[in-house]
Amino acid sequence: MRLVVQAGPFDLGAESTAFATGAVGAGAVVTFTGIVRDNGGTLAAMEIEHYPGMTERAIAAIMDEAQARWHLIDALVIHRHGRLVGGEAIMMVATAAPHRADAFAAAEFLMDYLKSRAPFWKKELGRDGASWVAAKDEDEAALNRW
Amino acid sequence: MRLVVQAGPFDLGAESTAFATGAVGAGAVVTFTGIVRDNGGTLAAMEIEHYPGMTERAIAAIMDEAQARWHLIDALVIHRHGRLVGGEAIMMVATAAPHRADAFAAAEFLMDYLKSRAPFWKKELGRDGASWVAAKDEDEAALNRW
Amino acid sequence: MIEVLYFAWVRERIGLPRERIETRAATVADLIAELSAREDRYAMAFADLASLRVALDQELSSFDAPLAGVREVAFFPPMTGG
Amino acid sequence: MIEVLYFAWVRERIGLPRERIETRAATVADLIAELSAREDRYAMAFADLASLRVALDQELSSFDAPLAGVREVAFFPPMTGG
Repeated sequence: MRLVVQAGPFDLGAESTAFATGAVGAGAVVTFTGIVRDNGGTLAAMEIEHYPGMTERAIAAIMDEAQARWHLIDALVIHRHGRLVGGEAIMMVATAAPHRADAFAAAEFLMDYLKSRAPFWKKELGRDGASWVAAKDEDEAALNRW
Repeated sequence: MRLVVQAGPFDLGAESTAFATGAVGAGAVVTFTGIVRDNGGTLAAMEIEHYPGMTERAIAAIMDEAQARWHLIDALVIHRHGRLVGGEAIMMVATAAPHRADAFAAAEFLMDYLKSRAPFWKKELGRDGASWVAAKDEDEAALNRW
Repeated sequence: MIEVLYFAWVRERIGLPRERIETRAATVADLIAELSAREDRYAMAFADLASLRVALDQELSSFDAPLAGVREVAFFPPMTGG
Repeated sequence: MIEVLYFAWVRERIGLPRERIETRAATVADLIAELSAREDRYAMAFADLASLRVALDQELSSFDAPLAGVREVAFFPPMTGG
């Protein structure tokens, strides 16, 4: 398992290759990448605040839970903070498992929990000013399926 | 949409990067990569037979169906045929969507249908001889959830 | 004349990947009966229809489908891609 | 002495990211009441508890949780990562 919280960009392709290559015995690798949407040009940038220390603890706990629930060979979470512009990758998750059902379920589980249980807060800096992104009821509801 | 059926290897990382970069407006990119498991060293190689012509038609139909069901910005399927050894990537699927639920659902749908509806047949070449991989009931059952 | 293709263990049992067949079979089932009567290797390949699939002109089909207008018939086991 | 952290719009309303507070509050709710009574900016930040979350020593917790032994309290809105 590997967990990275950083301000700088990451290389989705290089991370995917390294992850898949390292997951010896895996039959299935799933990756998820979250990207800043520019909302049709109205978004100038996004500022991601986080809680150093708790962020790493919360993500590690979510990853431990995923490993307890599914047969995984490896898992990876990379999450950025700070200022990002439209089109930039915010974060990625990767899971490797002998079988695809475990890899998919674990990746979706990690995403659902990262959305609502890892201490990050997004602020959209638009042309008309800045506003904090509100948590969606559907994101909280998504946790109920696990 | 892009669909590739080829004997040679592909570069998971380069394909992932190109796909994500090209999916303008996407907020979520999901990739799945299927890898030849070596079953603890007992598998010498895998031979994948396919039905040229029908393969492309069947995959294109599955991709069209995915685009009709979910809000996707782009989709990619790469599937190899011929001889592969343990650890090699057999195939990959990528989906890009504004939202993560669509990207995940479409990727799982594509995988479930590729497993049972695209004309590929796997033969395992082990130390003790060769045998065709039998279709699993659970793979056929997986189609019922869509 | 119809082009008949065989894949995976069906191909191995029959011993060839494809052949052109002169037939008046009305349906896929009729064609299977005709081939099975011809030689043991066909009878063995077609012995268990539950483990066989058929495609007509590259579309999955059923054993009772008519062959009128069909140019290419393919027999194979359930697919194992992905 | 307890370390109190604020994030996102809670931080913006209160006007600082963290402070050390001398308190005898028994629970999180008591601490919120104490701070809210202190100045309007706290009262405004803590006005709607349903839109607030609290972590004690970096673990999500609840407003009725005791503060005994806690060194770090953090207040923030629902998380929006991923």
